[in-house]
Amino acid sequence: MLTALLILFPFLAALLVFFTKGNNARNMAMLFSVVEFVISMAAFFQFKNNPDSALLSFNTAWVPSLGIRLSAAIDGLSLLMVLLTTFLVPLIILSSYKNNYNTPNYFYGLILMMQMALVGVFVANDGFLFYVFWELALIPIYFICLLWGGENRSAITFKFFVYTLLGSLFMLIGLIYLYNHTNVEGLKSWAIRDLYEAGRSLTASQQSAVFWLIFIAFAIKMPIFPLHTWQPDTYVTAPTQGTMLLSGIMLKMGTFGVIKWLLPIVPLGLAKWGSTAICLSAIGVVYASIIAIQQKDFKRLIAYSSIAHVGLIAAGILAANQQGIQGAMMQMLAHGVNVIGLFFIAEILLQQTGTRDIPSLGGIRNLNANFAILFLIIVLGSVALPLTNGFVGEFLLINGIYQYNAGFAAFAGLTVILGAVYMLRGYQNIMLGEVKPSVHFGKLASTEKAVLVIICITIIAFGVYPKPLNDIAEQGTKAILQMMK
Amino acid sequence: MIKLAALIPLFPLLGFLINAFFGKKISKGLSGTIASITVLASFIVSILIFMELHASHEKQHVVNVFSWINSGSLQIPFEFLIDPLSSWFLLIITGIGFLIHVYSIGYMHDDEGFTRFFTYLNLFVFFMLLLVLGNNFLITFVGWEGVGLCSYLLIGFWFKNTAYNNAAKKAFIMNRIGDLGFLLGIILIFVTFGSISYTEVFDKAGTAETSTITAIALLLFIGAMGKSAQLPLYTWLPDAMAGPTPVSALIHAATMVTAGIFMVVRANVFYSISDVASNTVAIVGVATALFAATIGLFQNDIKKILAYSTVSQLGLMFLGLGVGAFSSSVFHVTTHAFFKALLFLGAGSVIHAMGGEQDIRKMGGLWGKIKITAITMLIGTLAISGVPGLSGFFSKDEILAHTYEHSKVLWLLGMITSMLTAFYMFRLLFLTFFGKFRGTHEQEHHLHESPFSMTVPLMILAVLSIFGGLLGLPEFWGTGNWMHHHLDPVILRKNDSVLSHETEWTLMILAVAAAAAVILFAWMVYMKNRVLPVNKEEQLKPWQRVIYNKYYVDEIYDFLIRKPLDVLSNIFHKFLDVQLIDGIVNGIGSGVKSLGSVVRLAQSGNIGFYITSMVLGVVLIILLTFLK
Amino acid sequence: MINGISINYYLMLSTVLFIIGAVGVMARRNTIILFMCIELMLNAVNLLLVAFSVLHNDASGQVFVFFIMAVAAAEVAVGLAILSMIYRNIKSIDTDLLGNLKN
Amino acid sequence: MLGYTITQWLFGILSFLAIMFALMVVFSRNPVNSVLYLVLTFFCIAGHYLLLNAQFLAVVHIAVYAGAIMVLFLFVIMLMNLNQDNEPQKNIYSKLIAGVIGGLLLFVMVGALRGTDHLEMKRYGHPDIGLVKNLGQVLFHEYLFPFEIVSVLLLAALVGAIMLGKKELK
Amino acid sequence: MKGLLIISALGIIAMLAEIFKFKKMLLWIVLIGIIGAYAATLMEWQTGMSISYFKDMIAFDKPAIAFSGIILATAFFWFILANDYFEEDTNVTDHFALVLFAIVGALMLTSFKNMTTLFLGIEIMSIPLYVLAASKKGDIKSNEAGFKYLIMGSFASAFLLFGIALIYGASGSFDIMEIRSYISTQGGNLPLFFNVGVVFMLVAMCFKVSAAPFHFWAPDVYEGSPTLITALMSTIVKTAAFAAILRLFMVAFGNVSVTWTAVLAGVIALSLVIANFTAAVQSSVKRMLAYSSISHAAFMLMVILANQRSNISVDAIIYYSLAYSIGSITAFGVLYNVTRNGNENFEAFNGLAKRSPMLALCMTIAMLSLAGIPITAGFFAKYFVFTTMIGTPYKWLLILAVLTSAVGAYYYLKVVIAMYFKQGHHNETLPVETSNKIVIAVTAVITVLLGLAPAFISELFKF
Repeated sequence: MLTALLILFPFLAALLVFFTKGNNARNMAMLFSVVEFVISMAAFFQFKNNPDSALLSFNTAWVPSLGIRLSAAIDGLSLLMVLLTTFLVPLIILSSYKNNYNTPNYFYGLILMMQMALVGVFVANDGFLFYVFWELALIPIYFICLLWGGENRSAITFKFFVYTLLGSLFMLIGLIYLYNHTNVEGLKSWAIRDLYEAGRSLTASQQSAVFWLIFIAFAIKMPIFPLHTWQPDTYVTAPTQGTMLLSGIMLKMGTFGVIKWLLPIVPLGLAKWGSTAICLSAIGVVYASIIAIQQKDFKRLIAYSSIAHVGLIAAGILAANQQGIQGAMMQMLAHGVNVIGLFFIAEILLQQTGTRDIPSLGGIRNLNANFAILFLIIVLGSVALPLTNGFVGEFLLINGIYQYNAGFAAFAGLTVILGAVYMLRGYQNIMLGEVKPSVHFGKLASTEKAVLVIICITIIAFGVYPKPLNDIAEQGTKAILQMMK
Repeated sequence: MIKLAALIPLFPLLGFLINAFFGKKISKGLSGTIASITVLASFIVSILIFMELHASHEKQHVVNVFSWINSGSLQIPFEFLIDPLSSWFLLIITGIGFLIHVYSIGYMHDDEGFTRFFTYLNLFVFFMLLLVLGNNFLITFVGWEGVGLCSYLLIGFWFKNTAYNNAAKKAFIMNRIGDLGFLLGIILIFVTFGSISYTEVFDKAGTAETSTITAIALLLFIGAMGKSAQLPLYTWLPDAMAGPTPVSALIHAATMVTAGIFMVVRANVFYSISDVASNTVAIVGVATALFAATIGLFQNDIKKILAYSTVSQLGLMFLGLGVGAFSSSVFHVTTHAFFKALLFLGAGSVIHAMGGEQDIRKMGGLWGKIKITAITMLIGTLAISGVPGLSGFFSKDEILAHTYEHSKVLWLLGMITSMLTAFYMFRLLFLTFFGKFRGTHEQEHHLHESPFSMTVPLMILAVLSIFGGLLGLPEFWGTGNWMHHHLDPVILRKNDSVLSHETEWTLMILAVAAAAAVILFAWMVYMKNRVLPVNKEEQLKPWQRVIYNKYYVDEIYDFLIRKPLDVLSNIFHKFLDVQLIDGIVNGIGSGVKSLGSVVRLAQSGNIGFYITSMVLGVVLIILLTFLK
Repeated sequence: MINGISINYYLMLSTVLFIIGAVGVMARRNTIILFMCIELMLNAVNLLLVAFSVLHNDASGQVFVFFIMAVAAAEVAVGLAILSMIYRNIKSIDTDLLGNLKN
Repeated sequence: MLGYTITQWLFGILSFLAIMFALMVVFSRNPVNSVLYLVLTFFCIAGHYLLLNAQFLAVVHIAVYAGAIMVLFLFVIMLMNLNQDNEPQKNIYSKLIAGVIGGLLLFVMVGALRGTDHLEMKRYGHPDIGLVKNLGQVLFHEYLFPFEIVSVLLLAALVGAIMLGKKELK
Repeated sequence: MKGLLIISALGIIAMLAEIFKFKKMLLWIVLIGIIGAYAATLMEWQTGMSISYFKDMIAFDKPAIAFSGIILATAFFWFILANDYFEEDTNVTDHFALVLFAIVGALMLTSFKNMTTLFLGIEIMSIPLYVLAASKKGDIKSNEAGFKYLIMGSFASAFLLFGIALIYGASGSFDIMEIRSYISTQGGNLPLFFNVGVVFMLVAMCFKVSAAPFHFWAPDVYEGSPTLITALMSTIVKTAAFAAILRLFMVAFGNVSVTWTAVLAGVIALSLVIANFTAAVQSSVKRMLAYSSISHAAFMLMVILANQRSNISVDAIIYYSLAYSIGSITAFGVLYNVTRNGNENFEAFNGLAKRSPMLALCMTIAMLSLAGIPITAGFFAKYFVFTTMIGTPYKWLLILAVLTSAVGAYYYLKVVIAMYFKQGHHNETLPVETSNKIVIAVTAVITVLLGLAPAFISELFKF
């Protein structure tokens, strides 16, 4: 019930918002997204009380003749992702309060649509439904980027759309292939359990093919080196709220997908190709980190840093052990929060100073100390300083990768150093030093402050006491590993 | 009381929070007082805990605060360990920390970032306490990174100055290099032992293969190299002098930089097992000691000299650790904390008096003007130079004695280091306090003794520097080495001296003689002959110039690492990413288009051509289907 | 009377006629000749159908030929109507002039 | 005669003439000539029909094709005044290509259609299937529906031709 | 069968409308007639699996009824759209009559049981379309379109007939069931020329559905014809042709698939590549849609290729036809309204989102459906194709289909981008007839509904 509500509510809210005029749309969207968060919290407590509660799942026929069902459930992994989504969307909406978008009803309606699709992706327990939501998530964000994006947006969002669509189609092929091998009393089925079984009944070479077919979709979404080149351009061009959606939540579709829709399906494929994929991920970590060092546009810098982070997450997931996957889950949460914080900072910089070009900024610390502190905390979360949310995940990730292969861990672990290099460089050049004459920076609006403060509190709170989420992640990981056996 | 160990870090945290959130609303004095009092409170609790521990038979007390990270078999509670080692370090940190807090109230009085300074300082103490209190490697790592952060914040305290910011960033990044090693070490420990809790790991240490232990020990030592500024990761420490002087005293001399020593002592089990690792530690230590000492000879910045001296002394401590003299190193940490804090604070007082001037070439003749500072500085210099009776003499001698037992070569290098130390310290002393005043008139007019809040800590530290040696009187004097005894429960290999009393006496006298000779030489040069350091680099001889320029290590690093990284970044971005990978992606796109443009030409509009193509299609189909 | 002639000959004859028609469609520019060549192709088919009809001793093949004739007539009617319209517009029925739609 | 029956002779001559005239249709420069050659080709084909005992069809063939359709062609040619020899020709390459591809098609078809020798028309039984009575029975019995529906076809062609033919009112 | 007769009668009634002056009512009569025709067709559903008429010349079995349904439904929407277009034109009755006759041919193609009816169906459908394509008399492009269509169509018919003749020569019958049984009795000893006949028929049918390399007519004819006639060609004609192919190659030649599958695979591959790559560089939306129709044809041919003779293949092709037809009606409806001033390029769509948000939204849905993105009908259509293909050895074709689909997304989105992103020359509201709006909106809604509940359609035509 709750699960269905989590999907349906944003959808209905989006419809309502579509037909609202003026800036009321924003307030309504804000209200609805908060309500959605409350619903997800209800789901959270329900899960804590009774993980098998019937409230957390639903399952009805959709296309019975093809074995397609509207089946969704909240397990530990999806709960975390849903919480992340419902937590970030209100922040993302709040972060837009200073902007005046034209046709706000469409803008906020699309955001809520996006939320619906994202929640759907995370809770779907039916392969087909998963795919439908997966594709569905692409459309609102495409329009958000296209209609409210920056320079050269049409070409860039185009590339993004076609690139990701291509990946998804490969995944569809892979999933259909699995579906074709399901056999539930003579019928085919899209249920996730049946797909797991079907996948494991395949031979090693078949599994390898399925592994790549499905992995490519996820790899493009995350993105993994060398399929990442759509990402920096798209992140830079998209409106900040779009970038936040893309990096904060949508990226997690890929990592989530690998955990839930790839690992348990193709153990043999993973055994054969896992190291290749981890290798690519690890290369991506270092590669993107090094590129980030010399970026001039702060938003682009964050974009590359995001590639680095997600590379580490992917490597951890593919290592497929308790620490790796759990660390990935924790890091997904942390990265979601941190990266939208950073993108919001970039947005504030642009609005206040008119530029995101790092060399032409400087000394903002002198003009607004509070902003500097908030910024610094987010930077620290991003470089995974202990007692910030980024640390738990990163430690577990490197740990997990180490258990897979010490060399990969040491290599990917370079992010610890390189991350500090580019983040501190960026921070220093923007905030510290004497004020450049061309730089003006006033007070933050109360909504901006609110967003940043909430993010900072989250960063520290879940760095110091990650237990509530960590327990869920631990259980979720155990469940996944159990299924892999 | 031990159960309340969590209070120790809690107080500074409280101070930090109060200053962070309300610092702007309360007066400067109140803010400084709160900061100091919280540290004092921790100090008092530390003393109580120390006493309790000393009295009790059980030497290891684990205090669980809350459950932190659980991941399958990896269980990491937020747990504190009270044992002789941590309880001793608690005393040093909170004790010296308190004094420096008090000193700072005076020193930072006119700074606009006054409350911010105390905020950071409290935070530092908090993390430092976490570092020593943690019952597992990860809590230590938390503190470890946390102090790194505070160090970053405090070095870059005057954030308008780009050079300072660069120094801060450098410190953080160099520390991070070490931290990665530390982190991997921790992970290897987990992989090997299935736990990272001190109590469990050290019990199981014997079960693992020596090669694994060596790997662990070396990885941990990489961490220590970063934090304790050993070769090759030492260059951040001299730059760290960009921070306010109390910071240099507290963080970059007395406490944080000794974290590496603490960690190696904590993990002494591993180093005792692995000879490779302990030899590495000894060699790196002595190399650093000697290397930094030579650089110290030619520096003119009062704080830089002290900084290189710190690096050098830390190297000496690692030498001690490497030769298995763990308690001696802790002893030296303690005395070093006293006299180096004293020296730094004294230097701060001098700088304060000189209105910010740090170049000793522009000082001179301050003896009469700032008496208390001068006398306490003298005491500190005597202590560090190993003049008998003062604290430095005993601790250094103990290390050298153990080194002699281990290897004569290392001992000799250690001796040379301590002679160099004595020389440059006296050079500093003579040039600063004696001779003619070489500064401007304005400075001369401005000269004044510092306020009580600054001089009282100086005096207390001076007393400690004198009597600190009592903590570890040589065993062969028959007095019983208290430090050795105290740390006994936490150290695996007993470093009982096998040297004969005669040898020990000889070594001691040799050391004293060497120190005396060097001091005399310094006196000859700087007092009698009034030699002044040259003002221009060109006047130096080539070998002097190399040392004067710190062996060009920074430049080499710049050339070998930073520049290539920047270049690589640009190559990766502009060539590999944009041109190659994205080029391929876009190329596919434009390939589709250009192929489309070619294919569309077939659509010529001419009906004859269409028909011909159709027939050709039929021909091909028949040919391929039936006439294979 | 027909004894001694293999169906193969009819097959070949029809094929040849069919191909001559096809070549005509390919090689000529005059639209009317194109139509005539198509008629030729249809007649080749007719001939073949009749031959097979005789082979199988089955009248339906010949009945089919009627339908083809009807269709051919209809096509020609419509085709010539279109042609005359084109001629009205561009005063020519040259296929090479009908190349406005391309690419 | 030379071992061939008269039927075979007739077949040979008719086939030769049909192919010759067909080629002339394609190669004549003057469209009127083409039409006339086409009519001759149709006569040859009608001859084949007779040879095959399809008498009724032969008659209808001449009536419909030679009598009606070809006259229509001639009308149009005259209407458009196209009876000249200077009709624009395709360039030689296009023709060559057309010829080569035609040749190729012939080649592969001959290849593909070989091996049908055993299907000699020996089962020839009733010589009267091609008679109008027989055909009528089949047409109105089995093929009633197609026969009826052809009316729709013709109607459509009629309407279409008229629609295109009549002048725009505007 | 009654449906077929009703539509024929409607055609004649339409002709009479001119004479008896009830042109105004004609649309209503036609719409009611179509509903009636479909109702009559559906009645036959009740009576059994397969009803044959006229000595097995024609049979309205379930697939036939399903395809007829699609054709009639499309026709229903088409007439509403077209009424407005032909209203000023005095020829409205002729046009309606011709279209209705073409529909008769299309219905025959869904239900033929004999080569005669197949051939006549194709011709009855095609000849009116030749005329309609050329129906803009003063426009040389339209003339050219009609002419090209006619010449190439007749040429293809000649191949079809040659094929039929060869098959008749081997099997001695025009009846597809007899041909089927002939194939099974002969086993592997089929004469070679029979196979040539099959291939010739395949070539001709590929021509009709405009698969490469027999597709050349399609872009030119689509572009030259009046927009609504193009809509007709890409919906009804395609559906009917696929119904015919389905019956021909799954029923009649299902057992000699060795002969034609490899050819078909090649044709599909070539179509996918040529269609998508060429569509990507088009500047005219109409031409782009023409190429896109080639690519959709390739997708539907894949189902034939999969040739599993299971319900899923039939389902798949029916569903695909429906999804494609409905999506095309929306797309052409919008295109027709947007390009009234004659500019058919992408620029014509610039700023449409401002000029008419409703039209832009519907067009977006149509484009997404054609691109095969959930939750539209087009997605399920693609999904069915993939599902049927995955069990075949032609996996490389599947990968090719995926790759070219991505290219497809590219050019469909170009329209969307033009509508939402580009600034148009005009900013005033686009005048659109209410009837057109209704058709466009309804078809767009159907597209989404089909995407949400694909079961509906397959349950409806439970085989």
